[in-house]
Amino acid sequence: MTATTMTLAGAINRGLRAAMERDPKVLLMGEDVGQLGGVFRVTDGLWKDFGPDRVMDTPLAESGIVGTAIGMAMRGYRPVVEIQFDGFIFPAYDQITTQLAKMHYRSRGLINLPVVIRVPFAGGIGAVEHHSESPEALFAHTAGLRLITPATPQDAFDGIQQAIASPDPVLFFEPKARYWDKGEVDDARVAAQLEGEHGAAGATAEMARARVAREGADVTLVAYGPTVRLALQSAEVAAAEGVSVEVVDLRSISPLDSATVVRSAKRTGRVVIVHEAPTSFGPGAELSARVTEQAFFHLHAPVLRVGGFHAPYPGSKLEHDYLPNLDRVLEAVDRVMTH
Amino acid sequence: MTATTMTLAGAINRGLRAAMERDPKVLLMGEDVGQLGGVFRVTDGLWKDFGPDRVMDTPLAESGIVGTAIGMAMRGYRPVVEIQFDGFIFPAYDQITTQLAKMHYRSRGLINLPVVIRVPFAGGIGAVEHHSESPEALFAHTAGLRLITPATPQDAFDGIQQAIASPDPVLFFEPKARYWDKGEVDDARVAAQLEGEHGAAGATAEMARARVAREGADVTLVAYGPTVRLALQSAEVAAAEGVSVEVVDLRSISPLDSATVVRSAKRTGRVVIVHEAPTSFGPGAELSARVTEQAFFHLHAPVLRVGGFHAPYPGSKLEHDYLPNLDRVLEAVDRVMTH
Amino acid sequence: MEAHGPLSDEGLVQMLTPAGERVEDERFSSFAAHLDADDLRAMWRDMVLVRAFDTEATSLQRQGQLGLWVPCLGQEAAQIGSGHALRPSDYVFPSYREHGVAFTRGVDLPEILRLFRGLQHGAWDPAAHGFHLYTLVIGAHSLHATGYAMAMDRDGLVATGDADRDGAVICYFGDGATSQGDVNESFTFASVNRAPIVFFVQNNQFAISEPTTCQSTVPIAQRGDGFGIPSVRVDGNDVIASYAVSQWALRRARAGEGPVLVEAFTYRMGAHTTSDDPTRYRTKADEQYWAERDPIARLEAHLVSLGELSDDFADGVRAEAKELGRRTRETVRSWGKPPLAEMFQHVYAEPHATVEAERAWFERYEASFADAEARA
Amino acid sequence: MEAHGPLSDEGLVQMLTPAGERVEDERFSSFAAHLDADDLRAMWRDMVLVRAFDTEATSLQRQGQLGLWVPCLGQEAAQIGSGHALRPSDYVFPSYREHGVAFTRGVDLPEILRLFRGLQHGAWDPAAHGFHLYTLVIGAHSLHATGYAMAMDRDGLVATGDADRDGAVICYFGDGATSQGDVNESFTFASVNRAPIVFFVQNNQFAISEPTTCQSTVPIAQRGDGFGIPSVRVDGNDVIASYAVSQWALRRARAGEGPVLVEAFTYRMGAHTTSDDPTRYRTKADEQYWAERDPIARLEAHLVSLGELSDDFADGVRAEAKELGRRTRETVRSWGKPPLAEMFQHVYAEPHATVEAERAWFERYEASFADAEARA
Ligand SMILES: Cc1ncc(C[n+]2csc(CCOP(=O)(O)OP(=O)(O)O)c2C)c(N)n1
Ligand SMILES: Cc1ncc(C[n+]2csc(CCOP(=O)(O)OP(=O)(O)O)c2C)c(N)n1
Ligand SMILES: [Mg+2]
Ligand SMILES: [Mg+2]
Repeated sequence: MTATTMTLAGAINRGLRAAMERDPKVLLMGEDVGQLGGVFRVTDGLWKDFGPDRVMDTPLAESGIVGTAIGMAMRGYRPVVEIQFDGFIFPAYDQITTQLAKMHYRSRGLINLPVVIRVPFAGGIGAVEHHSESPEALFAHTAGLRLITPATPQDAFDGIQQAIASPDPVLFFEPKARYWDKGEVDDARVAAQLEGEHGAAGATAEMARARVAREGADVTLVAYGPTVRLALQSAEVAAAEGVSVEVVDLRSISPLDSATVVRSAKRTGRVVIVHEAPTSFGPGAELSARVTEQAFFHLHAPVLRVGGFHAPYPGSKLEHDYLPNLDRVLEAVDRVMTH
Repeated sequence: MTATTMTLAGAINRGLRAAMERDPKVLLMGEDVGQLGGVFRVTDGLWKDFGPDRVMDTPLAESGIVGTAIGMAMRGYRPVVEIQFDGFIFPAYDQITTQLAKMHYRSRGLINLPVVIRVPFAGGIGAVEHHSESPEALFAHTAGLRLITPATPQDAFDGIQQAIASPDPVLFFEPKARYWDKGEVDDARVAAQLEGEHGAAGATAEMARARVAREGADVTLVAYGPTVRLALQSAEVAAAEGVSVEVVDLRSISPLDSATVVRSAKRTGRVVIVHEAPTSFGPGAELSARVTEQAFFHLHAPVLRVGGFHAPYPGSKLEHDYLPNLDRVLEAVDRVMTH
Repeated sequence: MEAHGPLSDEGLVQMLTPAGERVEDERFSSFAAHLDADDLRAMWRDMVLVRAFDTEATSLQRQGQLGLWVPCLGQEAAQIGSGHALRPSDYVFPSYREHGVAFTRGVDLPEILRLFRGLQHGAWDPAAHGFHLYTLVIGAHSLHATGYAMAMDRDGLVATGDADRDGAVICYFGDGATSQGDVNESFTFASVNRAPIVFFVQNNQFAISEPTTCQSTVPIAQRGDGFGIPSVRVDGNDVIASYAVSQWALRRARAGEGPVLVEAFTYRMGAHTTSDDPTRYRTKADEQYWAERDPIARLEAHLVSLGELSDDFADGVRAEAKELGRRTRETVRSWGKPPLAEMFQHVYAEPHATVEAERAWFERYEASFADAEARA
Repeated sequence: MEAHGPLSDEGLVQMLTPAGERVEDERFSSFAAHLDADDLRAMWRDMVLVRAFDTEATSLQRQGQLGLWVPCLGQEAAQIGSGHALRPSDYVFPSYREHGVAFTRGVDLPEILRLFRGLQHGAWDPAAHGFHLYTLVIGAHSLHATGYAMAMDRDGLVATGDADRDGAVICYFGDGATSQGDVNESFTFASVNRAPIVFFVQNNQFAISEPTTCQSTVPIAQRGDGFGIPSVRVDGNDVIASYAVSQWALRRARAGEGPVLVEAFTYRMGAHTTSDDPTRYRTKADEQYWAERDPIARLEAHLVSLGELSDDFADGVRAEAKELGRRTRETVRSWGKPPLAEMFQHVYAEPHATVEAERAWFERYEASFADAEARA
């Protein structure tokens, strides 16, 4: 094992590089991903080292980027598309939901589309409109897509490679406010997995699993991507107040590893879900519904959700009031603990 | 009161005509809505009577249709856009979610966009791919939009006029399999409402309310649009088996009138939700989560959902197995009744 | 017809007049020069068979055997002409009306009906025929075609030095589709990547009920120039001209000279689909005018005038057509309902927990009926 | 520069050379013939003020007073030239870099910074200025502009018979935006509706780091022709030519003669935004080349050569610029945090139960802290 400290953005960069070295069919596509290295520099250095044929600066058209990536995937390429910001994925919505998601089914399994769509997402970085959104629920409802989101450099490094190796289309949501968080990365693990007996199948299964990020007995606190750090902080504070919080990092939104959450819920009897996406019709709704369906008679309290409000993401001066924060998570933990 | 029997499609046609007569700013736009009267003939006769300036056959481009409708609404027009089929709304997804939904907020209330988007939706008519989808959850998550769906000719007639009168953008989902269902329509009610004291405000409030379609004591069965008839049939069969089922027709998906459902749930203690949309991350998830949050200690059983599967809508030979049907609804009713 | 509008016949390449007279075209004649009577007879045969199939499918729909049918009636010359210019090394992205092209790619025509009977959404093996599945979302496939062409280029299949090995993509769509953002984005991607692709627009003068004037104020072919894509308008009811122009375009693309836009000006002689009623939006006179320009009759007249259509041959083809009709009927009627399990198959390539859970539930649920029946 | 590529200077209308020499253009000179020295000085003043504001905004961003700034440095001539051709009866749809145009529409420049300080998403009353809000989703506003123009036409504001009353829409976007589906769909809608709209592309040669060659293989202006929209290329660093061409285009549109596409060929002298680092993708030499074509210096040289820029006038404008800078700083620093309640305001025009419930919860929640504090 060779553990190195790196940022989450750096881990994605290293993961992309490893994938490109492993498989010459891996291509990067997007706006400014080449010479500039992307507006967040996630693809930094790759254009220089792999050339413009493998790191392609595309025309400014998201539908076109995803649509041509589909065509290239039909010839065996594995395009990794960057959408510059969450709020700019919607021009590609039709290509993603009616084409990318459905081609495998439409072709009765004859066509695989191993396209990865990287989406820097969520807020908290003081950006202007359309640069802070959490659109994951708008994709999780569509069958045929996988959605994963890393919360740590290790998961970022592993996840991007698993996503690329997967024969299914994967939306890879990168919590941009966590890009500069550092962590240890063991770069041998995913390599062994991909080169191992189960290869891409194993990697696909692995990336779909939730992770218990902290054990606890009283409340199950579920988070993913941008809110995992907040959940861990909340657990810390709650512990000081005598409440033992188990933190589950979902890692995958589609499939949703509700089994891991249900297992935890059956022990704790109390569940709080925290995400940046608006609560109403958000990802937490599905998890809440499943946990209730499957663990109803173990619950001491209703599943609670802490998320964004049913309002457009506000100007950045208000974003920290709009987003879930420590106080709001603890308030929900308190509420479930009253039962 | 002047009650007339008409089909649901006919009721929308009459409602459009009434709205166009009431307000010269009301325009119809879409593919084939003019001379042809729309592929379902919902706009039949209107081109002839109001002329091509008010019933506009547009270029074949959904984003363009919605985008230009936004521009016209900025000058005080009230465009009613037809999307030919549910599966073809996605090219307009960016215009709907980043522009139509957010302009009022972005302009701090200076700009209203009273655009109505009519979407014939849901399945059961033996159609080819993309012609049977239920994408409502993909819009309900976005603040700034209202979503309503009628289940009866009366609600269709009233709803389309309320939607047009509302200052907010409204997605009007038309259950196409129910287009030919007949019912009595009182055409005076909505006229009185719109010309009454509260005018458009009252109409907007009214269209947001759920309706108890049948009273019952043991189970609350929630449906909307295409599944209301199925819910009523299920209630009938259950009654014969001694189970008293209350049927709630949501009518509005955004806002979701969860208060009406919660009220019912507190009485019955058991809730089943039935919709055609895929269950996973579907509309029922939000309702389930809210009912559980708000009525947890009144529930005898977990809220159950009956919906489409997490798979693309299948070839029409399989659609009646994919869609919720009487057996599946009754199975869920039985399951909640075991507690 | 507007003088300079999208329905004018300005600049149309023609090699066969409506009366079946062969005329030369300065730019394109050379691309059809090698066609001999056998080639022309083969094209005529293909058009006749495709029309027979098309007619049979319409009547199967009327009999309730199909949910829907999308006839290509009247567009046979554009499709068979371009289809004959294709080679196995090329790849086709059809829209949903290219049954004629499908035939030239070796797709067994009745198989197409699986789609329209509601058995499945895709009905043939695209790779086996170099013919992608139909795409019903207007224009969406134009981007796939462009990406596929870019990938062919990368794969060294273009401008190989051996003109017989080179390949290209051809992408079909309608006049209405040219309004879609996706199609215009394809033009940009194809142009800046110099992709080996031919965009083949069948301007059949309608998008359902809307005439082409709803989509453009100028001939559709003019669109290409604005993207730096050379364009040409061809009489799409003229199979020889359609062939020649496609040859030119494909050779250019295969040689690495970049994309081309071909507008084949034709007429949808039938309804948009079996759900459509064209009497609501066009006149009998218009239909009559175009009936006189029938692409099959035109080639037939030409062959007859050359003395190259023997009764034997013609009768043989007509018998083949009849047999195809019969086989189509029988094939369609032989199809049962697909197994329910197919609902859950091929949603993903690898297992997905939600699908697996729902499948498991469904199997238990189905089994419960079997159990109940067994007990009864 | 490619001979015929999108970065060539093929066909550029020019009336002022980089050295400030006035030259005539056969087609367009007449549209600038009425400009006198006062007019030119007014344009110079506007450019100087806008640049001062722009510079101040960049430094405020550096000081942490703004989250982001999007400079229009180098594009002043295209913006002020076209802006001066506008009338109150016209309506403008900017992209997000049109601070110069905003100024000509009477928007108080510091107000723009509300957006970039993160106070709100829209910062002025669009109707009051005939100047729509900025749109950050590339190209999305082009359709709104087209629809707005269609509505002006319906409202009888076009070709009224009184040229002074007629109005039109002008829509600004960049070279990168021309690749977006929406922009191309606008062209179609504008063309078939003969909408009174001028599409004004500022080709500043970059979409962030990507040169225009990533978006097109031919000059952007050529795009219009493919949609039946007359197009013209103008030197966008030449304020007189930009004015003249805009006059031509707007008069045509106002007179009901339909849409026009103007490509103003210019150069983004600064960074894309304050988050950008142009040294990663372009050379000093390139920047130097364009610095010598600075639009303000060019007009200044012209005015000086005419003896029409007195020290008094120039000093006065420079003082105004300084004052604008000061006022900008002070205004920005004076802004407090918006009230939290704004999160829930204007989500809908009429009450929405979900918003109301969340607002109520939030108020109780906020109040609980106040209570806790009061108790403490
Ligand atoms: C995105 C989308 N919008 C609408 C439709 C419905 N629709 C099916 S065919 C058609 C007309 C297509 O016209 P054209 O492109 O000219 O092709 P043609 O059918 O004439 O061959 C329309 C509007 C669709 N399939 N996809
Ligand atoms: C739909 C969309 N995709 C991506 C972006 C990110 N983005 C912001 S500006 C820009 C480049 C725009 O280039 P151009 O249209 O030439 O305008 P310029 O900034 O040069 O004025 C990009 C890619 C965006 N705002 N919207
Ligand atoms: Mg057509
Ligand atoms: Mg630019």
